[in-house]
Amino acid sequence: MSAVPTSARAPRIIVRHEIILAAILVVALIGLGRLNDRFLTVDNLLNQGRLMTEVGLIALPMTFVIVTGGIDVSVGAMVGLCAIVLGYSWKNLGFPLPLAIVFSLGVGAAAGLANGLLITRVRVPPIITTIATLTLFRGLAEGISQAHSVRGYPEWFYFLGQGAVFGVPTQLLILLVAIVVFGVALDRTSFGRTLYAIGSNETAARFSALPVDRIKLAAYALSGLMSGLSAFVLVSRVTTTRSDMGMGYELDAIAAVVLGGTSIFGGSGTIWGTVIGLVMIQLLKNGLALTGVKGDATIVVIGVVLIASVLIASSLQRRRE
Amino acid sequence: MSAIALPRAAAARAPLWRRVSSQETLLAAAIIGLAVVVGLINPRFLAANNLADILLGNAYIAVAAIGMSMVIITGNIDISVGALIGVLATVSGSLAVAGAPIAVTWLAPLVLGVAVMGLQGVVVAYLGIPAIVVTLGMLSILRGGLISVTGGKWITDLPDAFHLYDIEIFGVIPMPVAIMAGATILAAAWMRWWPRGRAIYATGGNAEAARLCGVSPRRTLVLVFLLHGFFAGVAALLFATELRVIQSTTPSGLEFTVITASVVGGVSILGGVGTVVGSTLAAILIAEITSALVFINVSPFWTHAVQGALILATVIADIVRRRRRLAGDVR
Amino acid sequence: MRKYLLTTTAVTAFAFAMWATGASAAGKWDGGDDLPTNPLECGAGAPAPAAPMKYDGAQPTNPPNLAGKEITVVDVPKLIGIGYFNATSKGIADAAKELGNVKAKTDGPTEAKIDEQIKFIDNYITSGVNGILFAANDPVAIAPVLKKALSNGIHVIGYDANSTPDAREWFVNQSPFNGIAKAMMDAMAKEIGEDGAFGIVTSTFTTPNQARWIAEMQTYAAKCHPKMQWLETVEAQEDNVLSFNQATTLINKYGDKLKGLFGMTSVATPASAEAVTKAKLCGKVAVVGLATPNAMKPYVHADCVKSVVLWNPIDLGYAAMYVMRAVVDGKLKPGDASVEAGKLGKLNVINGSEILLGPPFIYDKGNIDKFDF
Amino acid sequence: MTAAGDNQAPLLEVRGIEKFFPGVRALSGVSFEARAGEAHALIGENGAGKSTLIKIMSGVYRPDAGSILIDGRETRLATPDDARRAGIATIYQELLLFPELSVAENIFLGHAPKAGFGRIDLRAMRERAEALLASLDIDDLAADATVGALSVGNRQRVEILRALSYDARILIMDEPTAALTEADVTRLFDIVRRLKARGVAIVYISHRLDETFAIADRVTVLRDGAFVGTRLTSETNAGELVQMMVGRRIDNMFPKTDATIGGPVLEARDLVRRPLTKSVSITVRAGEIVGLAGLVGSGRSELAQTLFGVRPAESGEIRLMGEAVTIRSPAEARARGVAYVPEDRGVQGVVRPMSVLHNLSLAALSSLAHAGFIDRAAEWRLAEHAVEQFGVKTRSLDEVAGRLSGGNQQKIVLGKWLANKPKLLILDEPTRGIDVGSKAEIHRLMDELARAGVAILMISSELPEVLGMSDRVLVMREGRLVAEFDRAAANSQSVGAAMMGDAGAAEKAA
Repeated sequence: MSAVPTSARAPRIIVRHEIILAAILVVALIGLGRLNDRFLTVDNLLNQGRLMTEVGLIALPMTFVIVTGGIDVSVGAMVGLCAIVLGYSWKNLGFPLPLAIVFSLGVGAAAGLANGLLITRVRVPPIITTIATLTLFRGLAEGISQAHSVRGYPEWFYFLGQGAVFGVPTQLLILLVAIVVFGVALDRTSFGRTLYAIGSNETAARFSALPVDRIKLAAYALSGLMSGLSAFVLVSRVTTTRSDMGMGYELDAIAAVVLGGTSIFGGSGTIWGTVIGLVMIQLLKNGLALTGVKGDATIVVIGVVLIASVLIASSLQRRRE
Repeated sequence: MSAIALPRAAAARAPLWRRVSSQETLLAAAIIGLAVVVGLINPRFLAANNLADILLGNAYIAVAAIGMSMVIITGNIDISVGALIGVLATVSGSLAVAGAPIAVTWLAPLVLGVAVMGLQGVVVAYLGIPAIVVTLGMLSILRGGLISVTGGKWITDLPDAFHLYDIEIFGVIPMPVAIMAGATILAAAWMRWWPRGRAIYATGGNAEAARLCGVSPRRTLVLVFLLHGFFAGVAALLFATELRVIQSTTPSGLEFTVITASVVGGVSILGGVGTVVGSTLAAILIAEITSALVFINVSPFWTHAVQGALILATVIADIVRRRRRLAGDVR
Repeated sequence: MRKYLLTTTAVTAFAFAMWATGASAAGKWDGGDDLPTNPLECGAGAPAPAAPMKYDGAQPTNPPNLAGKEITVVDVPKLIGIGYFNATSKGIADAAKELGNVKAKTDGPTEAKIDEQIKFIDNYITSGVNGILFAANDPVAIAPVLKKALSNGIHVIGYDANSTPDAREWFVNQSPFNGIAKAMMDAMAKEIGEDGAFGIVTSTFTTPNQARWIAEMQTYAAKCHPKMQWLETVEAQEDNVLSFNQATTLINKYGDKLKGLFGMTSVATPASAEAVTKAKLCGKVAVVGLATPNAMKPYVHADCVKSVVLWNPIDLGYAAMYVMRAVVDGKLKPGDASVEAGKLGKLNVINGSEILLGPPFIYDKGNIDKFDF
Repeated sequence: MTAAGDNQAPLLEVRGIEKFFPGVRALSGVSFEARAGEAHALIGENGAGKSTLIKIMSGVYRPDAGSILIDGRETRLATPDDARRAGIATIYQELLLFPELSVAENIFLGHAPKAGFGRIDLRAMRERAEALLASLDIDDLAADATVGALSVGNRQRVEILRALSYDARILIMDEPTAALTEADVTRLFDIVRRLKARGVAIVYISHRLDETFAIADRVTVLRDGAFVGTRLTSETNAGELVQMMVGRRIDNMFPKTDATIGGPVLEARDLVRRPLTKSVSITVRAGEIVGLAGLVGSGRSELAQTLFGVRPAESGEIRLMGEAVTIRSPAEARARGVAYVPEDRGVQGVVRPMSVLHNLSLAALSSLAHAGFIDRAAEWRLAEHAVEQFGVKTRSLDEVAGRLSGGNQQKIVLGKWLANKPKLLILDEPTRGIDVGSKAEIHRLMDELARAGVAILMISSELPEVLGMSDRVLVMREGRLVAEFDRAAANSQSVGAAMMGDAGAAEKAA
């Protein structure tokens, strides 16, 4: 009974990959910790958690999307759009702030749903769809905002982005909850299982009476919804709203997912892997910065780590097959 | 890149030209149509020099899109090209300022481009790492690396001879346009009539089959990346010699512009289909749209939204067309 | 097929809607941050000294007393790797060397992204520097992290791009927005006449400084150059080629009507000059803008560009560093009216907590070769 | 048809081939030969080593021991290229073609006729393609047609033409008929005879003994990677070969017992789903096995998929257990107790990268899940039960399904559906390309299910199977049911005739 696998494709390999990644992570942390005594402090780590939340919230549904063999590069633009909608509907349409928040989440979900519909109904390949909507959503954000940034939110609004509960950043708690929810959903539910089936063999999934299109729609809509949530957190953290928010988040999120061992071709991958990937990137950036490595050099290191880790993982995989 | 890897059938007994040209004709029509519409609203748009400027200012995107199309046809993708172009332009410019012979400054980006892309090609083909991952990593390596090295110092007072852009063939055709057209035609012909060119489609369509036909998918893939690097080098050259200043940073988002040109040009991300003529036309169309929006006084705040919508429309048009053609096959 | 038709119709409708709103964009523009504009008096003469305001900056919570001791200062500009901020960080380095008791370093995002910049500052707070110099990508967004720095006893001084005053101690103002606006408009008017028509190439409508400048230019023009024709403003990111293409588009769109181009960034100005040169319109279309000398030399020498407006960014960085040192040494306290800034001499405090570098500097054929950045 | 030239030296001969894979001994001391102008069948159950052997003969694998002789000379086949140069061409089960390219391009890919500067001479290429087509009297296939749009039969002929374009002297065919209609099979055999007449040696891998006898001069049997024996087809019989293959006697390939037929489970009236289902009315009763015969492209699978909701009906009425229902999606079909074991196992049936466990539970997820959460214990039990009920040979439930033999994969697909106790079971080519042993087991299973009262609709291109297993046989042609026979009246002539109808036209349309 204990042998029940945790994921679809060759379970042990995935687990193996995550363990290796985790090991690398731990080693890196210890190393960086030795180099700088301010790195491995509760404060710093919690603070990093605060800073990685926005991308993290996006990386979770991105994992779902990539597991189905798709991809969503429009998430960054959706963050921008949602942020603007939030601010605009509050400031210019006079929505009460809570309503504005809900509204922007709704818009996010709708945007994601639009992606999903184009992909499932019109059958435009995901990457093409989302590249096009990337421009579209960003454009809508600029158009709606007319380049005005919205500021001066009430104090309570900042609690999510800057506040803390028992010393833990509020948004980090949200991220943790989201991680558990998404992790369980992917690992334990029929929804998650269907995601894997779609990614491994869409046709067979269809012929197994699985609601392929609905599940894909859900995945992309979720991606939009979480972009909205991410936008909410971001606006609350930086106290202002701009149409260029979330630029480049898509690549950060994808990097985290891929680093976490999710196959870009779909059918395999876990939330836990994504989380490790996410933490790894964030803490590498932070740790390197603290040890005096400049931002530009850090980016280089991230790139190398990304390629190297995937190389190791795949060579391992090949050895086992 | 998804489970929809089932081969897309093409129309039975359709003459080859029809199969490969439909998206191209659609684009050509769009380009002319748009020109006419905008011309009616604002005749200045049709002024020869404006049309020329649209081509001139975006030739480098079209050239980069040639290589990108090849990569996509093999079923891969490259998101490092934008950063690479930035790096190559900087290298070329630095050499020019350092007083290297012009020939060298022009060849360097080509060679270096081929080298970098070749490396990525090898990793993708022989180590089996998905191209999107490799190039994503390379993207940040190049972006960060460039700044670490140059500190982002602008490259100024370039020697006049360096400026490819000022050369005009027969005193009429500006160099960039000539290069864009030439590269497109050569690449298209090569992919149409030369065995190795055809092999690209074979690899994208059915790698296993290609292998058993004595076409090595891996070698083809590496070759494609090498060529992609070459075209990236040419693009970088155009990019570098257009202005008197080289920013020596990586133009952000350029990779998406190039990929967009390819897919709008009718290159299927699922591999096996598409032509570089299409991608070049698409690059021109996109540039035309950008310029047109200014001419018809679309609020600058909305330009990106309109662009996105139009791009989406073209892509959907392409997909729908293919689907209808496919439906036509089923009796 | 139906879907496709739907999309296209939708798109066209959409496109025309946007077209309709086009007019609105050309109208009054307040810089996107809803702040008031206050145009300077027309004609020559330095701006009348503004009425002295009381100090409105913030103070770090019990900073360590490091007077005369060595301090480590980090400079986090909007982004690294562009000529302008290379110059400022050079100034900072120079000052640090002069002072001798400062370890200064510049680090920042490779793209002008506010949340990236926040992460950098955050990291340096953790790594425990004594002082932070910043040029904000967004005045409001950067405030929380700066406040965090202050609350950690770190001194915070802004330059080039301000934050909300309550998030930093002092801001070294290269030159007030309205000063730049006046200089630019007057220069343009001088070149193309009181009834000339001009276009503007800027980075993005959301970049605070550019937005403020444009807003101030608008009100100042309305006040002092009412007949000048404000044609259109186009976005071009911080991207060379894009700026060039946009400038060219403007030239082609308005033809002879267009008499002048403003470049609002050190990227847009040389690109616009290049566009004018390529169009063989030197002398017919004037280019006025903010730029760094090196990029402009060819055009200035070719008489294509008469005057380039810019403060000396090296001095700006230099001043910022000196202010930082002065604050740490307690030589500059709230309420003071001026501060000593090395070779720059005495710099005055304006509107409460800002230190004025001086009037904008005009480069021309005569002096441009004296500068190398 | 006699074995041509017994006396001359064999074109291709392999001696004492050994091949090891990590942990397994795939081939041990296998010898085999093919002479000019003969068709030599190579048979054996899945896992007997047939594929390994042909991969060795076509240069994909290298043997660990033993030798390969061509024209009596020892030759090393390191790569597929070497094999091709030696005149060996192989046609694999999954056809290796380029859907977006034309017939001519597919034939000549890799060795196209050149014009100046090494550019492909398109005209010459088309002409030579047409010449090849003509040489085999293929008049209904255009050289510039796009392969993606061709029927399976035609695609296979393109592959054969490609082989000929290399002047192959040895043609290896791996289960060429697995996916073919009767009509295509006859045409294929015709081509094979022509090739034999030209002195080409043909190595023919198949599961279908009737074919073996129809086309082969000699037959070699492998079992568990070992050579069992070679016989002249003229001197052996099915019984002997089966025994050689499975090492035991399978007395009855079609263990059909008389089931008590109950009330109608499925009643469909005037189902229409263009283009391939034109007003079909069909009834299947409890405990009844209805065989649905017809050519590929006659609309059999499409009908099945309409009943299953993959391609919902445009008009017409479906009644299940007497109640009128609409089936718009597979999910609805499943909810109504309809199960469909699809035609293309690899693409539509199993999810190859997934574990056996997850494959078996795939169609039952909704019943296994409480509030969306999968009851893993129940899932595990379900899988264990299915594995033993169908005798799936797998190391563990976590084994990746793609690693199992075709037969076992098919059992998994069956198990997946039986997991949620269907009332109507639609089987589309249930035993295509699987070995005799599994085949018999699946047939036995069908019979059990029928006796348990399940209504079964079985689509098959294999007449013996249709005749052997069905209580009733329906024949479909061009989207309509054109004939119905009860078990007694059905025989290969009557059914075959009904199927072909105007076969030529039907195939031309393909």
